[in-house]
Amino acid sequence: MENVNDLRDQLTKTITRPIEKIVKFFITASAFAAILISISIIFTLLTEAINFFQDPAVTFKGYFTATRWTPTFQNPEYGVIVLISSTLYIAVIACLISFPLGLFSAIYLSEFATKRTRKVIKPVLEVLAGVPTVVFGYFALNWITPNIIQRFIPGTGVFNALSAGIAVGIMIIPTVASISDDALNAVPNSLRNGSLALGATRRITSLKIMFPAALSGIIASFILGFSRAIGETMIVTIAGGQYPELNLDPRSAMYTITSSIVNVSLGDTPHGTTAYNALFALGITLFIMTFILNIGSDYIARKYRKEYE
Amino acid sequence: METKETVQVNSESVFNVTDLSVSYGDFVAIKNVNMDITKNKITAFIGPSGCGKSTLIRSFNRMNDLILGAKVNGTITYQGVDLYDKMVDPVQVRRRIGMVFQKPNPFPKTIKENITFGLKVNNMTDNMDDRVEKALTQAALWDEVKDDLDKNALELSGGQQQRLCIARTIAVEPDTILMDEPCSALDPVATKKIEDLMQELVKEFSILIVTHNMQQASRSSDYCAFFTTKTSDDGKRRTGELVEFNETSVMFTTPDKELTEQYISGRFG
Amino acid sequence: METKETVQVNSESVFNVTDLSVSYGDFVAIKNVNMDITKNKITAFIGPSGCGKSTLIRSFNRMNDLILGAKVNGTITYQGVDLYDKMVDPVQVRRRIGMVFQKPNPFPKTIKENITFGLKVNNMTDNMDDRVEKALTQAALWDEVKDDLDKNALELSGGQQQRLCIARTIAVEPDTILMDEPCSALDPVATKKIEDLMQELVKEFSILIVTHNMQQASRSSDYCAFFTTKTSDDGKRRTGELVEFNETSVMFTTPDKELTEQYISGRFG
Amino acid sequence: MPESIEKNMSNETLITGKKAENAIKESLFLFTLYICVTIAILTLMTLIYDVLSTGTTRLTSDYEVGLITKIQIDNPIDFLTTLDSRYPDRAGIGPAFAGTVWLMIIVVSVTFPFGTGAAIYLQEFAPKNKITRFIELNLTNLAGVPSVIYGLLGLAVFVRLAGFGRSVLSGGLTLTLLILPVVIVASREALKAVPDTIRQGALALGATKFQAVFRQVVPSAIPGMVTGMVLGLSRAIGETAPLIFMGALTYVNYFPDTPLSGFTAIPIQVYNWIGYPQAEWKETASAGIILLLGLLLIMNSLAIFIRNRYEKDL
Amino acid sequence: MSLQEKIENLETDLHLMGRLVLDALVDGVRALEDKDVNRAIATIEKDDEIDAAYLKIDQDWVELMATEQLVATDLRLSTSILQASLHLERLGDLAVYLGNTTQEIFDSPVPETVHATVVEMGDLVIDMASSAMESLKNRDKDLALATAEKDNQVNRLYNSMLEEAPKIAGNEDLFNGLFRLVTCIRTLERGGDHAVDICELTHFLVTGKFEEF
Amino acid sequence: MSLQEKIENLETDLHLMGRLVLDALVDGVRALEDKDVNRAIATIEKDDEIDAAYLKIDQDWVELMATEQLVATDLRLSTSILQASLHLERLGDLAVYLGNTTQEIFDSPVPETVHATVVEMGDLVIDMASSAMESLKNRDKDLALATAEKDNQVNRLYNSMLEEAPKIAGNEDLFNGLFRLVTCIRTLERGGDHAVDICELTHFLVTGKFEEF
Ligand SMILES: Nc1ncnc2c1ncn2[C@@H]1O[C@H](COP(=O)(O)OP(=O)(O)OP(=O)(O)O)[C@@H](O)[C@H]1O
Ligand SMILES: Nc1ncnc2c1ncn2[C@@H]1O[C@H](COP(=O)(O)OP(=O)(O)OP(=O)(O)O)[C@@H](O)[C@H]1O
Ligand SMILES: [Mg+2]
Ligand SMILES: [Mg+2]
Ligand SMILES: O=P([O-])([O-])[O-]
Repeated sequence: MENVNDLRDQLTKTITRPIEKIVKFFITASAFAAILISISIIFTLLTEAINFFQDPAVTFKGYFTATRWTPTFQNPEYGVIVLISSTLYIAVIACLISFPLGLFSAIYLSEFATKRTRKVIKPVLEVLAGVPTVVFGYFALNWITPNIIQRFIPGTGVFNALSAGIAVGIMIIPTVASISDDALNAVPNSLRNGSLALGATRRITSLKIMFPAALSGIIASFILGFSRAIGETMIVTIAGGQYPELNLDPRSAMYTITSSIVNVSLGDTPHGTTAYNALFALGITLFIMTFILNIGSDYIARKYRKEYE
Repeated sequence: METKETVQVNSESVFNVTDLSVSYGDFVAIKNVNMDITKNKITAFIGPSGCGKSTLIRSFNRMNDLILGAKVNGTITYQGVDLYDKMVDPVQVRRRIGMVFQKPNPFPKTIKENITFGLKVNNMTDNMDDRVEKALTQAALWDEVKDDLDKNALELSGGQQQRLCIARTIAVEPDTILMDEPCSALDPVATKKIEDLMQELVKEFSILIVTHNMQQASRSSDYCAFFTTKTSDDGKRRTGELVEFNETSVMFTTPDKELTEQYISGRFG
Repeated sequence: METKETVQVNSESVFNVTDLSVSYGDFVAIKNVNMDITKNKITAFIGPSGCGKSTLIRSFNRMNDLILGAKVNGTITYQGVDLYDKMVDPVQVRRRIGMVFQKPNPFPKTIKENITFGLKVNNMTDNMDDRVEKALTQAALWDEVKDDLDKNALELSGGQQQRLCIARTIAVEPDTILMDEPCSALDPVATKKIEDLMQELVKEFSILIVTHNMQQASRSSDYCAFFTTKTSDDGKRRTGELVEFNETSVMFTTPDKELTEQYISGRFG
Repeated sequence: MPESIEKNMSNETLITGKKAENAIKESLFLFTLYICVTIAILTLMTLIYDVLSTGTTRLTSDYEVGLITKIQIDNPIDFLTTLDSRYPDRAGIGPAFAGTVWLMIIVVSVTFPFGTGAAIYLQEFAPKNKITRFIELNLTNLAGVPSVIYGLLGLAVFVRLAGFGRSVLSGGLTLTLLILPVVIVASREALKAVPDTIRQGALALGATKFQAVFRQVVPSAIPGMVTGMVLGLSRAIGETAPLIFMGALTYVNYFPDTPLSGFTAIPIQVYNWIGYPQAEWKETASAGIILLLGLLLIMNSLAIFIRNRYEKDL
Repeated sequence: MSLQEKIENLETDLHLMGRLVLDALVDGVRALEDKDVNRAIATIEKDDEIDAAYLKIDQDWVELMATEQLVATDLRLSTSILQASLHLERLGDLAVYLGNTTQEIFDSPVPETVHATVVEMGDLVIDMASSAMESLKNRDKDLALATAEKDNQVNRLYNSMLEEAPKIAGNEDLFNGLFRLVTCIRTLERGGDHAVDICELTHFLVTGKFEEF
Repeated sequence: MSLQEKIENLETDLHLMGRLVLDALVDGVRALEDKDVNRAIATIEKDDEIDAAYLKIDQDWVELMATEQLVATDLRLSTSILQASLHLERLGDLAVYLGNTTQEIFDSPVPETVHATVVEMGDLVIDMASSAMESLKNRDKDLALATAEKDNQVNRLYNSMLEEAPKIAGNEDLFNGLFRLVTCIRTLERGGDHAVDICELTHFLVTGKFEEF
């Protein structure tokens, strides 16, 4: 039997390695870099946006009440309401497409598909999720508009909100389907068995048990999808056109926040001009909108995840 | 309910299993099972892991239908009706033959809704409140939850959850309750409660229970079936087989088969 | 190893626990525990769920340090050294006092790597192959895996995985092995193997085991500690307490406390 | 009740039941689901078919690379190496392809260490306090910030503030910022998927926290982290909007040679081509898209491959 | 049936058997006292019932032990029941022996003193057996101890009888009766021991300790 | 210790106790035969050892039952061990009684025939007890049955003895010895029963059935 003091010596010797300290410092710094990114986003957007509002031509009131967005015109008007309404308009179209299709696809995948089918469809949806938006834009412009919209709804222009909305919707389907599917899959299989064992049919099981159990996850997927639609840039830039006035006709072109940002920046606006600053004003507007949605989605998703942990 | 009370006295059989085999694809999980399950008795299935107990018990209410590739050969008749007849609707079967699972699986709804769900899907929407109370009372849970029927079922303790699952199963008035290791996720105190409950329920229902716990089988069942895995001569296929089916008291004092004796006295493998 | 062999004969205590309480934040999980754990014996902790058995056993190798908010009051001395002395390095403590968990948790690496990992972090890099063989042999696993040392440990059966976890624990030559419900994820056959193994290991190590299975405690331990949860007078706080600590044979034939008797004979709660 | 009657009752309820009525509802429901899935899948098929049918002609026909060299090429690979052109049938995607490769190299070399490092810190070492929670919230939010906003950020910070100008470096760093949150989140998920029992097992053997993390947890999570990295990259490859702010849209007909060179990238080039009104450019744009999708497919397959192997292990 | 019920049933069965045995003992002693052959036959016939009760207890006991794990008081109780049933069974044999003896001697003369002593001892054993069972029923270890002490009386009577017997033996006609009664006395002495053993069981049940009284 | 080992130890202990009891019986019978007071004292002294063995078996048995759940053969074996130990203990008492008797009669004359019969019965009981333990050890139910049948011989001897005894009684000097020996005979008859009971245990162990032989 060893001596108590020997034992104490053994138990108290602590090893320290400098390499451990260096690595730890590095990874800690990396994590804090995330905060840095956020701060710089807000900081840059804010400073330039403040500059924007300092231009006498721009008024806060005008920003929210004017009905035209024409920063590069001779008499620029900065009615952001035009952009916001277009953005929401297209986003709503996208949601009308993507929510039912995404959700039902998710229900099919998690409740009805055989393992084999699932193995095929799931990656296909994932690939769909990875298709660059510029491709969807091309698709909207060169296929949806001529082959669907213009064929069935005569009088639509080459650039129109409907086509853009549909393309955005298609783009979001995988997001909605995949997150909803995850939510449904996170519901323990035992609930499904429990319901079936009570004599419920599969339809009732999926609608009355699985769907409610996954509801918060599904809602989170909807919110996230909506946020994506709002922030989507290339599709609306390519296929949505640039109609800078307030307008609610889906057949006509519209001007979303994102496409106006892209267009203004394409116009080779020199640094410091009001048009340049307008970019950032729009940026912060968009940032706030998506920020609220993202946080909301995250909050709801977290809440439901707790239930089964 | 009245009909059942009168039937209760005679000890006829409720299931007749003849030459039953269940396979998953090419793999025969359990084969050549022949047994008669007696009405209003507790029949326990015991045996080493993987011998096909769960597979077998799932074939009593056609839960195996839900598993891809699962195939049942042979016949199980339930009160004279072949459960695997083409005309038989598995959904109806499951209403008559309830099932309780290994892990308590209450729906993430209120206590009451957990019970009314089964009632609704079975169109038993009359006197729902009475039925809820009756089921909870039978499951020995009423007193504990009667003031909290609108509480989320997930807030109950594990043992209470399992009793709730039993309550929702008996609410739809099945004849038989299948239980696949219903206590393995519970501590001894909760286990005791479920076992006591089983003794109450067996007066009205026939109970089939799979258990890993030999003590549980010995102390709470009337009949006991011991299964084991036989390896084929070439050592490739491992198939579950019924070794002995006997009264529990006989099985644990004077088992017929050497293998049973080895298993129940812990000298197995 | 030789020192241990010689020590084995006398039955001195390896841990002295004095007035131990463990809290999580404000919540006192277990309090006022006093016990001496005897060397080269198996000591079992039993009691209803939530009475703090896991909490207590984790404080023997300072695994509680890893839990946020866990706070240990009172003293545990290990062979005379206060384990919670500020100078004591928990990493060193854990090397001397090994732990085996409820679910087998082999690293997702080869069988061999599972064992060499512990050796490496403890700078026991000489004769690694011999050490691996010895540990596996002691854990009664060598014969089953000696030809597959490079197989992924996750391909082993549950019982084998648990024995591998025991092997990697004893490979670093601890004095004591803590086990928190080591068999609860295993079937009876695998459980039997682990219990047999414990009887072998106790010749060389002191063993502390938490178990829900009263039979397991009764058949395999030398000493037995029974804990329960006491509810405070206002019914708000529930704290674990040691009710009785006794030789197992005494505990199960003539327990000192009425509460113990109720628990072990299943009349609890 | 006599036994025979009861038997009949069971027969009745078990066999005739309400199966027919149920069956109609069931199949209607299932039919709806099928339709939805089919539409979702079909659109993708249409998209790909459309792109392929227009793009392949451009890729397979023989053509001359007009202005620069007079070589006759009959190999679609050359589309990758030749420069852009004012003539749709001669336009190659060379500089854009090179730009994309440059971008990827920059993105990987910055994202991987920072992304995995941050993930390891947050998942394994960070104390559970408000700051950590704040960082986490930040990350979730950053992952959802529209890419144009990263473009604005890159414009303000890298192009102007840091003075990198409208260069491939600015572009790469902007894309890095864009996918960093995604990679961190994915890497964290990979770490989270490593069961806690592994950590405890290592610590219980007397490993230090550092050893437990870097010798057991991280190696187990590496496949998941790599998968996350690949998926992040594939997102970066397809990004268009932020690069517009980096001047990538201006006519760039040379290969970037330093990090500070101007550049263009495949999606930008495609966007550019889409913008031309002449119908022939559609073919060229489609060819670019085929290339883009091909790259993505390869990366996705790689990710799926790694993930499948990894899932089998754990 | 719950464990509790099973043990209770077993204990009830034991005490029913106890009653049977006590009845048989009373019958046996009274038959011997009164040289009542009918009662003797009744005593002997009771033995089948006693044996049946004994077998049932053993059978149920084994079933109980096979299906339940008993510990502490439950275990001690069930052990006591098993052991006590064996003692009762042998006390039943004693009653039969008394019955048999009655049949052998009813028409022969017996030495009065010896006869009286046998009856006295018989009553003593009945009393002891009854108290012993009582102590077991009530977990009354004081009663058990008091009862066990009565065995001294039995032994004293027995020894004095053995001293006496040779002296009485004058009349050869009495010899048959005398010898028969002497064997009864020996048997009764053993019966006292069985009662004491049951008292020991009470002690074991209450304290968990095996001790020879 | 594993369950297996624990039961084996218990069984070993039982057979050791059996040896002790058999030795005591042999000593007792031989002492009586030879009127060997020293051997008689030795016999009586052995009883403490026997009682100790008995207590240990009971104690270990309770511990075993408290800590392990026994079923089937294990359970039947351990039950048999417990019951057999009780029978052995009482057989030990028998040996003591023989020893005591020897002390009482060593210097008095005894009727030769009765003396011889007692010894014969003693040897028979030794033989039966030994075979009974043998049958238990070897799970040999045929031997058990054969052994149990030997009890008829004991009973025959006993009954004939009881018929004989009154006739012999001529010499008053012999009376003391005679009565003492008669009680021995009664005790030995009971001893035969104990051996039979052990045989029943063998039968139970092997077949699982309780049956009266
Ligand atoms: N869905 C399935 N597909 C393929 N094989 C399966 C499936 N379910 C079970 N098996 C196999 O069938 C055999 C029997 O499994 P089953 O689950 O019925 O055993 P069990 O006796 O219930 O075991 P346990 O006691 O571990 O629950 C096993 O070899 C198992 O691997
Ligand atoms: N990390 C933790 N934080 C807060 N409370 C905890 C934590 N771990 C355990 N507890 C609480 O401490 C008490 C004791 O828990 P512990 O896990 O030690 O019980 P146990 O006896 O091991 O129970 P079981 O038998 O269910 O494993 C319980 O009330 C539990 O809820
Ligand atoms: Mg199973
Ligand atoms: Mg625990
Ligand atoms: O019944 P006994 O032979 O022990 O008197």
